[in-house]
Amino acid sequence: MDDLDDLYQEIILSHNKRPRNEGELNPHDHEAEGYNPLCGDRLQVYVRGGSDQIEAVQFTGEGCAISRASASMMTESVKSLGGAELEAKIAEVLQILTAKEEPTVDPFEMGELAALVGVRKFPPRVKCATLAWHTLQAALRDKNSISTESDD
Amino acid sequence: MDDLDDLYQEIILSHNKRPRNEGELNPHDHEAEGYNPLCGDRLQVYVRGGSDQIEAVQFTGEGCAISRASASMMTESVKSLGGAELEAKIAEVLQILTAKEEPTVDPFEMGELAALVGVRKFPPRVKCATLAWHTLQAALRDKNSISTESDD
Amino acid sequence: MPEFNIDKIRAAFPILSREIGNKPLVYLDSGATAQKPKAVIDRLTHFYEFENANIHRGVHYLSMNATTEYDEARETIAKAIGAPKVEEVIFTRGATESVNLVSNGLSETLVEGDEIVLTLMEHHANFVPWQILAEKKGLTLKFANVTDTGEIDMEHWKSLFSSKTKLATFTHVSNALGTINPVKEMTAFAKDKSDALVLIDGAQAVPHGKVNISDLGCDFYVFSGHKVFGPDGIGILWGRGELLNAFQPFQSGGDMIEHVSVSGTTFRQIPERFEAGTPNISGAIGLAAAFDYMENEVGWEAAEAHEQSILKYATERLSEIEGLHIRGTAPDKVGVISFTMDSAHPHDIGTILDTCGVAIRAGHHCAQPLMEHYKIAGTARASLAFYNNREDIDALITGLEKVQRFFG
Amino acid sequence: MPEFNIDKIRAAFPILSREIGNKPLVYLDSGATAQKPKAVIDRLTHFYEFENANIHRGVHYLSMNATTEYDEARETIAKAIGAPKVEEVIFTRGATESVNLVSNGLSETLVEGDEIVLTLMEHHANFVPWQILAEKKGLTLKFANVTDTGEIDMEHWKSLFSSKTKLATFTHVSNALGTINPVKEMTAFAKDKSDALVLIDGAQAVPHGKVNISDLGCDFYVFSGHKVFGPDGIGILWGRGELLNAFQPFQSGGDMIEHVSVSGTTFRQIPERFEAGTPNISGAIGLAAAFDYMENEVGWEAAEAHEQSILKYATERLSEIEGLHIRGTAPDKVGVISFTMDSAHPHDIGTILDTCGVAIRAGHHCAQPLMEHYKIAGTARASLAFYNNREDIDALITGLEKVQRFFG
Ligand SMILES: Cc1ncc(COP(=O)(O)O)c(C=O)c1O
Ligand SMILES: Cc1ncc(COP(=O)(O)O)c(C=O)c1O
Repeated sequence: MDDLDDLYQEIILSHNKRPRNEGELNPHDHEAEGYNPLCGDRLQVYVRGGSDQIEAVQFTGEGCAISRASASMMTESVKSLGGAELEAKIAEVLQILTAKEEPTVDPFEMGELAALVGVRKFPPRVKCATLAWHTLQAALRDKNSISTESDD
Repeated sequence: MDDLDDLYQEIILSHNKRPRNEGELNPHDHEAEGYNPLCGDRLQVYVRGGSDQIEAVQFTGEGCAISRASASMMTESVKSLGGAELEAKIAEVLQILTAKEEPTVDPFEMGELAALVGVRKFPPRVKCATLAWHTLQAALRDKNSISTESDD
Repeated sequence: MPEFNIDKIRAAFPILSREIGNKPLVYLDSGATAQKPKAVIDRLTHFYEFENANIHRGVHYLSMNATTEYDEARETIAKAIGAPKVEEVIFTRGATESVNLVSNGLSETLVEGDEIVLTLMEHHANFVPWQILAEKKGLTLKFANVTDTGEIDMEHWKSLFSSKTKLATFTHVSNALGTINPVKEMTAFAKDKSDALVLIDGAQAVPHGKVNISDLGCDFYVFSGHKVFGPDGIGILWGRGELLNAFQPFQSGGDMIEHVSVSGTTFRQIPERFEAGTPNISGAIGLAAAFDYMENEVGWEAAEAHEQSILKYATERLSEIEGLHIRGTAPDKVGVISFTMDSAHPHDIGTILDTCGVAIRAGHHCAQPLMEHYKIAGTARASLAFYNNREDIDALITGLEKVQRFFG
Repeated sequence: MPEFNIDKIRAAFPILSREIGNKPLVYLDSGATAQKPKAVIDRLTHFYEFENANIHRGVHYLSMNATTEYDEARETIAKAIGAPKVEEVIFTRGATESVNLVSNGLSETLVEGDEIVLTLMEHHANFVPWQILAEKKGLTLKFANVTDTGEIDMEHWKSLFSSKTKLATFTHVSNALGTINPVKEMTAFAKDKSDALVLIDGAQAVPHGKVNISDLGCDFYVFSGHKVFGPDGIGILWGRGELLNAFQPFQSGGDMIEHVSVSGTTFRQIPERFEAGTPNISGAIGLAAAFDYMENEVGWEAAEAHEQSILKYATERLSEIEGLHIRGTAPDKVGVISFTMDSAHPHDIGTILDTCGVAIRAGHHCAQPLMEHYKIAGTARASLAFYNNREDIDALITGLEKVQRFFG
C-alpha cells in the first residue's frame, strides 16, 4: 500500500484528472509524437518558441495517469525556460526517474515534480513517466517521433 | 551379450566378410540405389531378368555388417525366383524384420535368412537389414533410388 | 479419470501456492502464458536427469530412447488434437513460428493480385507475416470487421471472398476478447466459396477445450505449447501433408536433408523437412506430457465446464462495477475478460491489481488493429484457465475496488 | 572457485550416475548434445514452479520479474562470450536457426556473382543454408580443402578470396574431427584481403573453452545452448548491431514490432527485431545458468585442461589398437575423436559399444562433404566434455576389444 500511495500521490491524481495545457497548441514551432509500443500509448507535444526560450508547451494524447500527470507537470515546469536551464531541468527529471541510485530529491527545489520519484518503485511504469520528457526533447530537436523502445 | 550374439551370428559375420555376389552385374536389366541418410550408407542392386523370373542379382556398396550380410543373403535367396514366389519371399523377410509382433521363424524353411531375426532387438539397425530388400524392390519397379527415410 | 476437484487441481500447479509480496498469487494472465502442472515440470526434470540425448542419428541407447520419446510425443499430440496423420504435426518454437513457416511456404505460389482474407481480431502473429508477404508479393489483404460484441461481422467477412482469394485465415479464439469464432462453418464457407486455403490460429483455443482438427476442415492449424500448460519454446504447426511437402524448406541444416554434397542437396519429407537442426526435444516431450495431463488427470470437458462457471461468475461480478465496460461480450466465449474503466487507464488498473497479488495484462494484447477499430489504446485483461477459482475473482473485485478508491 | 575435482563435477550431472542395461553409462557423445548439471536443471524447475510468466508486456510482478531475468540472461551470456554489446546477442532455437537468420538477412544484399568462401569441414547447418541461398541468388560457393590431418588447407583457403568474396564462413571447431581452426587469423586474413563479412560457427567451440568474440574480429558468431550444458531449444546469434539492424526481420509477429496497423508496420531494433513471438524464456535463463555454472563452479581453464588430459590419454590408448585409424590428428584439437576400424563398420562399432554402456556416434556427423572428401561413409566418434574421466576411456577401449572379438 505504501508504494502505491507514493505512486499515485494526490498531485499525480490531480494532474491526471485535470491536466494543465492539454490540447493542440496553435500556432506552434515544434511538435513530436512519443510512443510506448508496449502499452500502445501515444503523446503529442507542441512547442512554441525553441530550445533557447520556450514560450508555451501543450500536449495531447492518451495515456495512463502517470504519463498524463508527467506531461501536464512537464508543460508547466519548462514554460519560459531556455538554454542551459531548460536542459538542466529535463536532465534532472530523467535523472530522478532512471538513475540507478536512489536520488536525493529536494522537494522545495523540485516542486510538484518531486512527486514523480514514487514511480521508481514501479520499473515498468518509469517509461510512462519519461515519455513526455523524451517527446519534448524530440520536438525541440525536430525529430518527429520517438519510441520508448528505441530511446532508452 | 546374448542379444549381441543374436545380432552378429556366425552366418551374418561370414556373409559380411565374404559376401556372395558382390560386384556390378553386367549386363543387367534393372538397377537401383538404396540410401540410408542417417548413416550415409549406399547400396546398388543389379538384376538380370525381372519380376517374372530373376536370373541373377548382384550388389555393390558400402555398409555395416548387417546391411552387407543382408544384401549378400538376399542375392542368394531370390536368385531364380519369380512372380508370386519372389514377392512372398521379399514380404516374408520384411515381415520378420519389421512386424510389431515377434515373428515365428521356421529356420528350416527360412534357411540362413533366419539369422536376420536377431536384428529386431536393435531397432536402429532394422533399416540396415531391410535396405537391400527395399532396393531390390525398387530395381524391379525401375525406381532408380530409394531412401530408407522416405520408404518406411 | 479422477473427479474434477479444483483444490486438487490447484495443488498440482506449484506456482499457485506462492505469494506476491505477502498476498497469495492470483494468476489471471493465462492468456499470455499458462502455468505448468507438476507433471510437466517433472517430465522435463526426468528427461534432463535421466534421458537427455540428441535424437535421430544415434545408435546408442539414450539416443534411441530420446528418438522414440520424441516420436511418441508427436503421436500423443497428433492424437490429442485429432490430426489425421502423425507426420503432419510439425514442431516449431510456437504459434508465431508456425505462421511464419506457412507464410514462407506460400510465398512461392502466391502471385501479385492474389487476395488473403483476414479479420480485424487477429493477433500480430497472424497478421504481420501476411502483411510482409503482401508487401513483398503485391497481394491484397482484406480485413473482416468486428461487431460491437466482439464477433467477426460474418456478412462483411463473407463479402470479402472472390475468385482471387487464395488464403483465408482467422483466429479460433480472440486473445483480446475471448470470442470463440465459428471456425468450422467459416472453413466450410471459405472452401465452398473459393479455393482458398484455410489457416486457423488456435493459440487461444487449445488451452480451453478439446480441439479436433480433422473435424474443422482447415488446411493449417497453429498453436503454442506454453499457452497449453506445456514448456517454453515449443509449438505446433499442423498442415496437410501434400501442401507441406510442396513447400520449400523454411530453415535448412542437419536432419532435414536426405543427402548433402557440394553439388546439391535433397530434402526429406515432413516432418523432418521443417525441423532443421536439433529440435527442442524436451519441449516436445513436455508438451506431450501436458496433453497427457489434460486428458488423463483433468479431463477437457470438466476443465471447460469449470472455466465457464468461473467466467460466468466473473462476468456477473464485474458487471456490477460502475464505469467498467467489458469488451467482448459474444455468447460463445472462453475465459478471457477484457475491460476498460471510465476512471482509470488499463496500465493503472494493472499496477494497482499487482499490489494486491492479482496478475492481469494491460495493453493492446498484440491486437493493435482491433484496438484501433474500438478506438481504444488498450484494455485490462483477466484471462482464465481451468485452475482458477471463485476466490481469484473475488480478489480481482477487491482489487478493482481499490482502483476506484484511487481513481473513482 | 572450488578446485577442479572430477568426482565432484561428475556428481553434479545426475545422468552420469545412471546405468544402461546394467553397465554404468559412459557418455562419449557430448558433441551431439551435452549433459546438464543439476544447477541448470534446478534453475528450470525453479522458473516453472515459482517464476513462470510471459515477458515484456506485463505490469504484474511475475511478468516484470521474468522480463528482468530474461534480460539478465542475455547480459550474462553477452559477458560470458565477450560480446561487445548486450543487444547484439539474439536468442534463437540453436546454431541452425542462427545461420538461417543470417543467410536470410544477407539474401537482400547479395547479388548474382557474389562469392562465399566455405570449407569442406562445415556442418550441414553452416552449409545447406548457403547452398540454398547460392542457388536462389546465383552466388558462387568456394570450398577450402581439408588436409590429411583434418585441418583446413590454408593456402588453398586463401587462394579462394577475390574481390567478389562477400562472406567467409568457417567452423571454429570441426564437429567431425575436433580440429580447432585458427579463426582469429583467418578472420584477419579475410578482412584484410576482401571486404567479406565473416561468420564463425562456434557450436563445437563454446563447450570446450572460453570464447571471447570481441577478440576474434568476426561479424557473426553462432552456437547452440544444448551443446554447452544448457537446455534444449535455445541458441545464440551474435552479430554486429549495424549489420543486424539492416537485415529485414526473419520472422514476424508479436514483440518485434513497433507499431502495427492495417496500413503498415514498423519494426523494432535488435534484439527484439529478431525475437518474434514468445521466446524460449526458461531456455534463455537456463542457458545463462549453464554459463554461470561453468564460470563460477567449474572454471573454463580447469575444464579445458582436464578435457585435454583425457583427450591425450584416449588418443594414446586408441592408437594402440591395431587397424584403428583416428581421423583428425591436428595438433590443436578439442576432445573429439573420430575413428574408423579396418575390420568393422562404424555402425557395428556403435552397436557393440552400446551394449557395453558406451555411448558414441556413428555416421557422417552431418558433415557429408567432409566424408566424401575422405572417401568414407562415416566414422565412429567419441566426443568428450570436461565431465569425462579416464575410466570412460578405459570402458571405450574394453568395448573396442569386444568389437575386435566379433570382427577381428
Ligand atoms: C559445428 C556445428 N555447427 C552447427 C551445428 C548445429 O547445431 P543445432 O543442431 O543445435 O542447431 C552442430 C550440431 O551438431 C555442429 O556440430
Ligand atoms: C491468438 C494468438 N495467436 C498467436 C499468438 C502467438 O503465440 P506465441 O507468442 O507463443 O508465438 C498468441 C499469443 O499471445 C495469441 O494469443
